[in-house]
Amino acid sequence: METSKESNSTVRNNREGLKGWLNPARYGWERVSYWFQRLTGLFLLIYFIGHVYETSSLTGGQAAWNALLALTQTVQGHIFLILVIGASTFHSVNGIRLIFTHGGMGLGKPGRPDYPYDALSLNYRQKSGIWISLILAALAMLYGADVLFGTK
Amino acid sequence: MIRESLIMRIHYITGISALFVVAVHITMRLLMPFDSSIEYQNIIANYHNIAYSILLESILVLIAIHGFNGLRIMLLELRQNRLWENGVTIFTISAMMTVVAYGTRTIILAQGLGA
Amino acid sequence: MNELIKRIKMFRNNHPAGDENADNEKNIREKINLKVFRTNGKSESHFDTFEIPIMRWTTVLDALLHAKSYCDSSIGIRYSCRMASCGSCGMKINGIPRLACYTKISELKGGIVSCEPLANFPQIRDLVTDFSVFFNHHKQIQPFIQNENIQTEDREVLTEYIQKPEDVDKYLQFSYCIKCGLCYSACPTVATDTKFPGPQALSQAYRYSVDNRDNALGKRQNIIDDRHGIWRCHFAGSCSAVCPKGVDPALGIQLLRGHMLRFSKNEQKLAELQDRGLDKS
Amino acid sequence: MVDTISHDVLIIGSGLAGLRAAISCSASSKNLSIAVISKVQVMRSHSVSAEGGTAAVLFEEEGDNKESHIYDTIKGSDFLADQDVVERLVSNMPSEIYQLDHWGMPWSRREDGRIAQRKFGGYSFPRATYAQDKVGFYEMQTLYDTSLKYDNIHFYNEWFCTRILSDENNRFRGISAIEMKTGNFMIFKGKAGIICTGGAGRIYSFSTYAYSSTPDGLDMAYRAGLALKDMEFVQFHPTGILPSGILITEGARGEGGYLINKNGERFMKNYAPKTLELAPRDVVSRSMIREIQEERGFKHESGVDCLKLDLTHLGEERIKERLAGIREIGIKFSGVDIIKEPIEIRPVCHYMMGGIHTNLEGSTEMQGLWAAGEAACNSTHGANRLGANSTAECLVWGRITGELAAQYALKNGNSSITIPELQVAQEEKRIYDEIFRGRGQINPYEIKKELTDTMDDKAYVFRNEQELIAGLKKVRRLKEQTWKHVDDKAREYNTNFTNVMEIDSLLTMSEIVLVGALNRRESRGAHARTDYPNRDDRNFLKHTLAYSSTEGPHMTWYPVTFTRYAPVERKF
Ligand SMILES: Cc1cc2nc3c(=O)[nH]c(=O)nc-3n(C[C@H](O)[C@H](O)[C@H](O)COP(=O)(O)OP(=O)(O)OC[C@H]3O[C@@H](n4cnc5c(N)ncnc54)[C@H](O)[C@@H]3O)c2cc1C
Ligand code: HEM
Ligand code: SF4
Ligand code: F3S
Ligand code: FES
Repeated sequence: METSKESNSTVRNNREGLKGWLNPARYGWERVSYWFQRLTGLFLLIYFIGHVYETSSLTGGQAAWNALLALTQTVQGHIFLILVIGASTFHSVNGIRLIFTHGGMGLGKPGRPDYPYDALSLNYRQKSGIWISLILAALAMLYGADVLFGTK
Repeated sequence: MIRESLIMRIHYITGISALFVVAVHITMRLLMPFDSSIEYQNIIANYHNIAYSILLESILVLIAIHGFNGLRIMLLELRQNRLWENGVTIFTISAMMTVVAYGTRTIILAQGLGA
Repeated sequence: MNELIKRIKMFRNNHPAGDENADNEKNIREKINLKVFRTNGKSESHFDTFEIPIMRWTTVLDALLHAKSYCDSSIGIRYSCRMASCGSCGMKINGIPRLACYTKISELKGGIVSCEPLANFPQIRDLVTDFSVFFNHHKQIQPFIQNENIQTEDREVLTEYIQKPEDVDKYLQFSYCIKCGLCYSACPTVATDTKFPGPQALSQAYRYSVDNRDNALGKRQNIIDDRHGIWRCHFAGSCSAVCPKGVDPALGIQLLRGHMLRFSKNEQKLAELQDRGLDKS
Repeated sequence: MVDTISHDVLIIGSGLAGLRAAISCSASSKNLSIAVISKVQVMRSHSVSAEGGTAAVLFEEEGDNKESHIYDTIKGSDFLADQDVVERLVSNMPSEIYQLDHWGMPWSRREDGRIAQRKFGGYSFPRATYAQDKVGFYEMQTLYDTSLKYDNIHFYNEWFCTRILSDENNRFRGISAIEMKTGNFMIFKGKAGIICTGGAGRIYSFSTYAYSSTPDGLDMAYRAGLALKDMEFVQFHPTGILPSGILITEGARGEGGYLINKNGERFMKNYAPKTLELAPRDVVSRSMIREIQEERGFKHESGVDCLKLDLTHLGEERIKERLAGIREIGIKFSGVDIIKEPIEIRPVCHYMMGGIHTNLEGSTEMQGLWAAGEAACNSTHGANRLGANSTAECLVWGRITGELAAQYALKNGNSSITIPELQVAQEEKRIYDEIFRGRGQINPYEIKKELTDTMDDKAYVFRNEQELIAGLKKVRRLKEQTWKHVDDKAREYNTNFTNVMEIDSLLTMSEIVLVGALNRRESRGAHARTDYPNRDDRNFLKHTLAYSSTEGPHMTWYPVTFTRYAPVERKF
């Protein structure tokens, strides 16, 4: 019934829950972008906190710094750093795309939709934005790998 | 209460600004071979440069705001009741301040360290 | 050459398979298995499978109604127009929200078609879900023309708005919405955020706000400028991907947000009224 | 004890008529509480399917005039329309169009920004006001959205009404209904009621109607002792696609579409040389069946005879702009892109001219009860409705009845309502003992299939005594079989239960249609008898009324109101 109370909407009401965030493949590239943006955002936040903690060892003098550095100078540490590079590249490039789209730019002008209704907002400009972000992230990771592993 | 549109505007601005400052920050790492760029002496030298310290501080603030706001967004979407929502707001703001304070402490202390 | 074209045309005439797949022929099967989600809305749930004869034009709704008529009359299902204009028959078909009457079996792959109730809606029974929260979100955004300079009460009116076709085009596509809830079911934010108005309601807020007969953009913005409001859309685009009517709710939401971020100026000129002093005889 | 819910005004049905009534009722007084009760959710009613247009005289300065709209309607009706009613319709319509404009209706516009109109069958001026080809849908949306701003309108979505309750003085007292979500049987008390339950088109298999368009409302009224008027007049729309019966709007011909036969010939020139495809629907449908009988039709792959509608010459842009909806329908449901090829079509059950007997004001024979929209028969359409006049009728009488019901409820503000317990008990017995716990053996859905196929077969475009009698016999036999039972014993959302109640009403209505058709030994409008091929004004220029009695429908006649126009022969 329509007159149901507002309080109703705080009930969980059979929501898909976190499961709904997963399985991005069902709905196309934009959903993949959504998913990656979140994951990379979270990942970067964790890295950021870690990084602030890491650098704070400076205050403990050279020994402490080098001890921590040694931790990151391992293969795992390098892989982690490469992931950070990839994540931040994707997140930044795609983030800039998102800022534009959130402001309604680059989506086209609404008009009469014709059958078969391909959504204007899911256009190729946006899709290529996502692909470019992914490709740039991959390139950045390759470059990072080259810097980290290659010089040795 | 602050309007959500204002918060989001801040989110976008901090995001974009962070991109620039981080770019500078990373370029500094790449000006010399990466390994030597993170040697203790070089780092401390960096910190003695006031302009660079300001840059670091702004990275700290911008990313903390942006990142913890992002976290707040996700947590708000997870669960909707007053307790949780207030908890999320308090938690993200205090976590943000803690990280900023902790990072600032490093920057200030590093100024005083000798090479 | 002409011969060839003629032959192609003949082929098309014999197999007016529609646009979806030219190799439709391969998809013609005599029978399919229809898997239907069953629940009494409370605790248990399971799938029942029915074998249904199909034709080229059989839709999932046809198949379900066949099952209801001849196999198990207790299947709970909501339907009305069978021509994709009433929005009753939204359900998850092979995992994706679609309209049952708008999905031909021949468009689906494989010999099994599974039907489940829409996600993010409380279940009432089998494929039937509760839309009250969804309708309520729609109501919250005040989806009606508001214009304090104009008489909009129910009274004899003999004035007409002058609205150019290009003014109509600004909002037209958003008024295609049949309130089927598919977008609501696909949106990842709705999946967890119970207070988020959802793509349907938000795109309707845009639809009414860009109509140049209305001047309540600011009012509606206030309603949705909230923690759980329009900002919780992350442009995942799934709403537009599943919308059967080309509404493109994601577009409406982003454009509305553009106004709120002042990225795009609100240069809308209110439509003019013209008197039609028709003789009343 | 059955629970009761009280409101001042009860509106049954949330189609165009119901929503329009709700708004006008609410606007009449903020103090009334209004219930809109419908067996489907709002915006799911059959009205959303209306495609082509709504008739109104808007361009008097460009040559249109009300007189002409009135005369076209009366002539279209084969002079069976009540002329005062038609005048009321025509004079109220322009305001309704502008009213919708003020409420946000996306009317299609001309380049100068004014509301656009297109040609429609039977009109001597293009006066079908349109919004692409989704007129009914947009009207429903506009009315529903507008109704949301009135706080005193309460929607009861998915409540299946079963009976009208009245007192011994034949005054309306309320209705009984089942809340589908829970399965609870409840009573609505109300001072005034408006029945807007729409048409009965599902008595045919091949039908443009939504599955929800079953005659429950008509049946309710009939059981409550009210008369049903002119039920034998069933409109067959020339262009329904195969095999589903989904409609291709008359707007397609209004925009310039051709009807062609097997030889590629525009055969309408042989039947209506002046108006061609745009003759009234009854004329076109008959011509099509003649073509098919004379073997100039096509065969659809489902084995059904048909003709084709050719729109290819209109060009892609025009079709996409004005006929986007039917292009979609063609591609999706028929596999034909109308831009590229002609589409197969066949006359299809589309509208019920008949309905609950009401007067000029929309009041029924019961005090405090009105009827509006397709469920009502105030005789706007007589023996044949012109396209685009039905949504118009829904709007005009929605508004009128809403206002009158509001006034009535205000006037009787203090009288308390007692529910006739006996009727409630009888109703519970009918639906629970006879139907829900019925002992029938035969599958009700088979009964429905047989019934609707019989109607398709025996009471289609052309009728004759023999076939009608055969049909009637068949229907009565089906009725007598023991089929009433509900296998599904659950309470919540039991559509098996509601389906069986609907099938019950289908049987009753089919019988009335057949008896009425037998009684009318003439051909008039949509009712064409091969054994009485001419119109017979001496004996049959009158309405049919059917009352319920123990031996089936009891038929009587009712006079037609004339004001200015004497009957003449129709030529197109
Ligand atoms: C395909 C199609 C196209 C059309 N195109 C046009 C057109 O272009 N122009 C035009 O003028 N006309 C057109 N018509 C005709 C017009 O659409 C209808 O006559 C009109 O919409 C009827 O509206 P209504 O409000 O009377 O009934 P409906 O819209 O049918 O509504 C009936 C309501 O009653 C409710 N109801 C029924 N039984 C019960 C019950 N037992 N308990 C509770 N509620 C119940 C239903 O749920 C529904 O809400 C078209 C019709 C069809 C089929
Ligand atoms: C460098 C430039 C950056 C840009 C342009 C940017 C931009 C964005 C944008 C547009 C969003 C999406 C918000 C939304 O969908 O509502 C976002 C989310 C987020 N960002 Fe960033 N960001 C940047 C850097 C960072 C960094 C360095 C971090 C890590 C600390 C970070 C953490 C997050 C988080 C946690 C989210 C939340 C994810 C979500 O809401 O879906 N961002 N960012
Ligand atoms: S926007 Fe599209 S998917 Fe969403 S309710 Fe409207 S029609 Fe359905
Ligand atoms: S799917 Fe949801 S996140 Fe936004 S773009 Fe659509 S509303
Ligand atoms: S039944 Fe109306 S949309 Fe499918």
